[in-house]
Amino acid sequence: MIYLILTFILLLLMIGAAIYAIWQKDLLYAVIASGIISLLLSIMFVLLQAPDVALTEAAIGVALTTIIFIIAIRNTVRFEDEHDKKIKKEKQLKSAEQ
Amino acid sequence: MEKYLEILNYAIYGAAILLLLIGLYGALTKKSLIKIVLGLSIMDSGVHLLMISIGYLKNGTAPIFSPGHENELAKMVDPVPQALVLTAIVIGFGVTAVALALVIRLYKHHNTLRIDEIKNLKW
Amino acid sequence: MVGTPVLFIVIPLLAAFIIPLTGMVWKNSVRIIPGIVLSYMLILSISLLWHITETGTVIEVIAGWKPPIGINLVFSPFSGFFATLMIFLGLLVWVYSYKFKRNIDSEPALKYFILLMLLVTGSVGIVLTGDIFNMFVFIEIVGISGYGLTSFYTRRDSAEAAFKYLFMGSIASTFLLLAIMIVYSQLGTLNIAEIADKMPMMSNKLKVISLIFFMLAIGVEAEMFPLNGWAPDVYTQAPGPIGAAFAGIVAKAATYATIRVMFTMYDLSGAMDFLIVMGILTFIVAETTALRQDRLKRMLAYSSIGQMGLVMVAFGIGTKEGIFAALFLIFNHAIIKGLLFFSGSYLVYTKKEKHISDVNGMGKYLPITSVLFTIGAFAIIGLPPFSGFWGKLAILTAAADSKMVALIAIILSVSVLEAVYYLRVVNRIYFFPKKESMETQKPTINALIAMISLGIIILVIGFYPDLITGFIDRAAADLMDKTGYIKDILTINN
Amino acid sequence: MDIINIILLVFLAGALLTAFAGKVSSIVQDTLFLITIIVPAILFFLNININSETVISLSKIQLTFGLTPLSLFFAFIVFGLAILAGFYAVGQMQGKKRKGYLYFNFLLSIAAMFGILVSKDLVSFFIFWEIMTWSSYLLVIYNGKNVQQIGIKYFVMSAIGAYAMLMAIVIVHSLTGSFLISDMIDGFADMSAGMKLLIPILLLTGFGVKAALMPLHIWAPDAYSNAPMSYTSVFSGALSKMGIYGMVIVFMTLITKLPQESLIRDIIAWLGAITAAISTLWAIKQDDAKRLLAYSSIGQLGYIVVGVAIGTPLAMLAGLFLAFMHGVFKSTLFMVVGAVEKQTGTSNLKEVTGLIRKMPWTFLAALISIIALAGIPPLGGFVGKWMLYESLITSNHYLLVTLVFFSSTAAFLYCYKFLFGFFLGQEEKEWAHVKEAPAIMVVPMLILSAISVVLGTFPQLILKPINSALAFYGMPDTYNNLWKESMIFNKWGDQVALTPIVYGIAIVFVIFAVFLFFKNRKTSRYVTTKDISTSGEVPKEYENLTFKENFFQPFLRAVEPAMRRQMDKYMLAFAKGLEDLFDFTRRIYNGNGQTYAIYALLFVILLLLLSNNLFS
Amino acid sequence: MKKAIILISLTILGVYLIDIFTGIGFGTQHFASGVKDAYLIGSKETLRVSNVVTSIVVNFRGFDTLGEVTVLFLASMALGGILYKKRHDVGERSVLFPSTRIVMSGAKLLFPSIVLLGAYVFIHGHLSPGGGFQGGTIIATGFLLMLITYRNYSVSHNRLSWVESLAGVLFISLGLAGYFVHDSFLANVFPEGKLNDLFSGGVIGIIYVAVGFKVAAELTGIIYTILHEKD
Repeated sequence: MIYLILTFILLLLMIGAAIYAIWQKDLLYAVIASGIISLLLSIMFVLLQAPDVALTEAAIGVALTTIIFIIAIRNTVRFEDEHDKKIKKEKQLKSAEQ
Repeated sequence: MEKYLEILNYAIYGAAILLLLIGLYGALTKKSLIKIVLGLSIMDSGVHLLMISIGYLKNGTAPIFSPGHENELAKMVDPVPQALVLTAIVIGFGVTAVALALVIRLYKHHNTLRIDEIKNLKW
Repeated sequence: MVGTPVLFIVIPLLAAFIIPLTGMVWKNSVRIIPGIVLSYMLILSISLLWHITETGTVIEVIAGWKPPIGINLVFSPFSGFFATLMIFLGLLVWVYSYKFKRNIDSEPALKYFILLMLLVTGSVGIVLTGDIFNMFVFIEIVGISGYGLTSFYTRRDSAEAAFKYLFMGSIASTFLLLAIMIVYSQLGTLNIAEIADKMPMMSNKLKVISLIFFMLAIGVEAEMFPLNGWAPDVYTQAPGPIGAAFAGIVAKAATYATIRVMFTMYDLSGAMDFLIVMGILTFIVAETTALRQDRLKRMLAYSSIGQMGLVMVAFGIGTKEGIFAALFLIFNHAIIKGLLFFSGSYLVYTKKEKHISDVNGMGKYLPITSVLFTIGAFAIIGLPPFSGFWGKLAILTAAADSKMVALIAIILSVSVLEAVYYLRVVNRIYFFPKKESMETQKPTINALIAMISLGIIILVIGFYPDLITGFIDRAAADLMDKTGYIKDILTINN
Repeated sequence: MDIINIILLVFLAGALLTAFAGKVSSIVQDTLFLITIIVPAILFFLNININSETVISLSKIQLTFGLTPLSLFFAFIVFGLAILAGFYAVGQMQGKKRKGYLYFNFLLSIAAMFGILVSKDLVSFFIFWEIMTWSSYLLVIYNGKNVQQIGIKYFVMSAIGAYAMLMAIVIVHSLTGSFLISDMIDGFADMSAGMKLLIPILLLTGFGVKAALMPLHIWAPDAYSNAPMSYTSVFSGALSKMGIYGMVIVFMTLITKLPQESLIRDIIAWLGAITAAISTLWAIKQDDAKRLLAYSSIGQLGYIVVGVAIGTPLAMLAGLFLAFMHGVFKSTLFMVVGAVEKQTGTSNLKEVTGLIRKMPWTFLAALISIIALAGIPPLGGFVGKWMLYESLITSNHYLLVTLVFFSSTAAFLYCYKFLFGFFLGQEEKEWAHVKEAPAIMVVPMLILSAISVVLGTFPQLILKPINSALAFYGMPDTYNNLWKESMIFNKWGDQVALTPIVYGIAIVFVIFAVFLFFKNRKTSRYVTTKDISTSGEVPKEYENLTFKENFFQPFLRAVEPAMRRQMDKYMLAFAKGLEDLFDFTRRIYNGNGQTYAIYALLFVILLLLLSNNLFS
Repeated sequence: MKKAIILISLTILGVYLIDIFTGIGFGTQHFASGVKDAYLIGSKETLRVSNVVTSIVVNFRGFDTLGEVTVLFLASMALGGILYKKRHDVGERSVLFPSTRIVMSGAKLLFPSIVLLGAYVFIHGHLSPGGGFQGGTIIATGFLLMLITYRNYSVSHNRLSWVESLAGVLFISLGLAGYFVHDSFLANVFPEGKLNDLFSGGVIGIIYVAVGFKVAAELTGIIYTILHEKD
């Protein structure tokens, strides 16, 4: 009973985090949200009697994947719409010049 | 009450499928390369959850013979999906790492992360 | 006998793990060891191919667990034919690119050969394995080595191509997992033979849906029509010989997987017709697109996709003649496309863009390469007396025997287009004045060896197809014998 | 090892050796080339054995070779022309580039033609057919002029034909279980009505392409005029006859078993006649001798097709006789053009003029062949045409005979234009240095001209083999009844009666020609072509007022409506449209990786929605 | 427009998937007889490995694991190729955030215990949850911690290669030992021991240790390469 409700809450959180990760324009937050999904997922795995998988997911999904995403963001841009802003700014500059 | 809660069990399937769909949606609609990779990895998570929950047995135990409980074979959850997911997670990580390396290089090359602007190769 | 099927996988992996160590001591070992390993694999596969004509299919179990418990490798006439062909082509790619990279000391150049070797290994693994999840692992091996090889040249748009490939590949592998899981949940096994055996136990709905997911997953690698957007980019951006490797090795392995899944595992009646429709679509779209290309390698890539569509059609015909035709086409395609990629990349070697117009007048400067390209072009059009003709005749005969007259008409009319775009290139090679800015690069001796041996095979098979029809016949019979396959694997006594 | 295999091997080995012998020495190459043509011919003619059969068996397919009387007849044409054109080619290629290339493909196409003739099964027939196609393709693009248009056009048309044939072949195989031609003929009666109609139509399409039948002829003018002339003489003389060979077989064995027999015969005959008429008009319009002859070839092939399609014994005889004659005189004429082109550097009828005294032997060959072509009595062309007219009239094809007669008459115009353009007219200083072509080129022409003369006198020499060839396919014995059927042979008693008349005409003709020749020689004086009276008007310097300019303008103006619609243009427009369509479809691959992934999703969805219909 | 099509398609896909999976059912065994029981019994009786997942991963389906470590090996190799730079281009690695003294000393303290934990996890892979992958990953996270806190902490590339290669060779040679002794690749050549003993399962424990080292080295290599990418 309590497990069921706990599971349900976990699942809701997970979906929420997933939607947040896709919706969020700030890639860093999105990535952290996906790390949270992995964390919740590994708890789910424990609940589903899969401790081996849970360990793996915790180590790989939460730590390593998140970190390499963050490194990738460091090397590129942080905001999803950064490029659009750049173009907008260029346009504004151009119109200002004219 | 118990019966209604029974349906909650299927929530795991539902959530897993939703994760898969949300990830796929992100991968198919978002323009940012990193978002796409993120979507793919969320999609993978969904499938992993789905696989594990398929192998689950109600009131089952983990497939480990702990001392004193050596004879509970029938109660053990299916270990095969777990082994498969273990493999799949590691492979998924390898693919994600390669994908992100490609994203970094693409960014250097094109100075943008928008997938619809990275199309030198077409037709 | 030199060994057992498991060595096809283990020896290259062992070599791959050792090479980074030997490479620290002796730089050249990085190039040489893969060659040795590939030659060993070729010898092994040929000896096994002879061996099985006497003893029948060789089935090897891993870790001493009989199927369906353990993973098993199957070297049957059918899979052995694929494996031998792919290893042979892999060896030729190695020969061709032995001196391909001028500055061998640079680090990626060292990786090239390992990635190549593992690409071949993964493809051989897909073909040999008798376990569906193991196939998934090998598909991933092929995929990642493919991404690595595609993005090998840092200056081209190779990362873009690799990313598209990876994007499609990830979606495919996700759905492959899903499909495997649906099948496992119903049948409780991952062994292909046992799945095939138990398939009637699955409800029709699940069958159909899991088959669709399988089709999506394998169709991506097999370059099926709406899923093949990545393929031309990868063929174009990968180093020259890797185009040949993709066409001759990866696409072949994926086709094998398609057939194993659709033909052996599933017993759905519409599946074969579906394969014909997809194949024809792939064929038409790819060939018409190839007609309008202005880059040589892209043209070759689309042509290769189209040929794979034709192979799918031939398999879809489903009769023994159809499968015979498909295998002959596969053989031809591997050999001929290999030659075309090999020679084509020297014709446009020095140019970055690799326009078709860059081949203008090369007949004078690169005579041997040009003649070989011409032979390849004539062979792929299906002109006798080159080997391509027999494949085309076989598929048409098979289609006619199954009373598919419209299919014949479609294949033949698209073949006319194929002839047009290849002849345009050949005309350019011989009859157009050379561009002023175009420099030529003479092929190195090892590249010439690889190309000439392919050219000789095309001619020899063209004159005397019986050299391989025996093997192909046995392979086709082996594939048709579905119950035999199941029985062989499930009743093995080790 | 049968003689046929040996001959094919000799050809192949010879072709390969010849191609690379150029590295050793030019003379060795020439010698090898000639040996490779002559040796098989000798081997073949010494070992003619109609009944022998060779089988090369591959695991799936058996390739069967053997001779039939019909193929023997065509083999005469092929080998005869090949030897003569071979010698001619050696002369023509002296000091030119790409000699090995020409020799190699020349030999291969001869070998392929031979292979076609000795094939008794459809697969080897097709194999040799395709080898013939690509080797001739490589020669069509030989001079590198506009190859993307001309070459591709030739190849596409050939491929359409060949693939139509291949389709018929595989269907026949699926129905009869055998590739043998004899099995196809035997099993034809048992096929369903649809297949019965489809197979002959497909085969006729295949053969019609090579026979340059409307509307499949569009490749021919360009291809004939672009190949080197030494090859075109074989191309037009022998290779196009392969189409006729196939048509003869189809008409004699398959069409006769059809309920729609007369309809198909009429359609093909009309197509042939229209081809003849239209291409004759086009030939008249041409200023380039090569193109003129190319159109003329198409027209002549049209007659042959009419004869074969009508299919009465006399018409068949006429068709095949014309086929032989056409092989003889048209290759002579192409050789003449080649010789003139080699000596003057151009084949434009407006530029070259007055070569009669510079190249008398060439002129003689041209004259005789032109007379034969025009169908003027003493020479062979007349016999064939007469038989054709007669067969058409006796089989009540009055409209058809009018059309054929019209085009035959119109052919006089281009005949005259050709002869006048090169050889007659005033001599220009520009061509003063021109000499007669080397003997190795002239002698083949003269031999062929001699054949034309001889056959005009003794048509039975060739009618007899034709007769026995047709008898093989069950045609009633026509030859021995000829005087009952044809006027030309019978009104005066027997067929020999023709001979004295011909002799008389020939003697008068020769005497007159010699007389003119000597007379003109003494009194001639040089006048430029511009020096002509113009009714008081003063011609400007640049106006070329020779009447070679717009030679037959009034006539052409009269027939212009018939020529306005060009099949060529329609086909080109169609091809262009197709390419535009493909340009549109390739936008499926729009370069965006995400779109490809969306395709994947849609693929799955589509399959899911259709799953009930797809997999049941 | 595009989004609408995708949403509709995804909905259809979702409906189909939910339809299938509710049909399959949750929490029950869906098939009558499968390999599952063979694995459970085989693990207990024959291999004497108490963690069934481990025995599947290493022995029953050990070939998958071999492929899997190859995938990681390939990934690190492909990564090196993709982010390849000439030697002199390799500068200092970018640091995600400036680390304070507390973080630095904390990391230094934590590092040995993380590595130890990882080692424990893969040594006990056949007894308790965890194993080569998990332990290897944990060790890799330890190195990750050091790499991101210390600007000039470096891992010798050669040494990583050595570890990686030797571990791989060990894996394969143990498999080959089975091949030569029992004619079957990966077959057990050591005594199985007793269930729930540290030295049980014969070759499985050793292979898992090798896998642990290999995974640790490969993951560290991947992180190292990607961290050295400068913007």
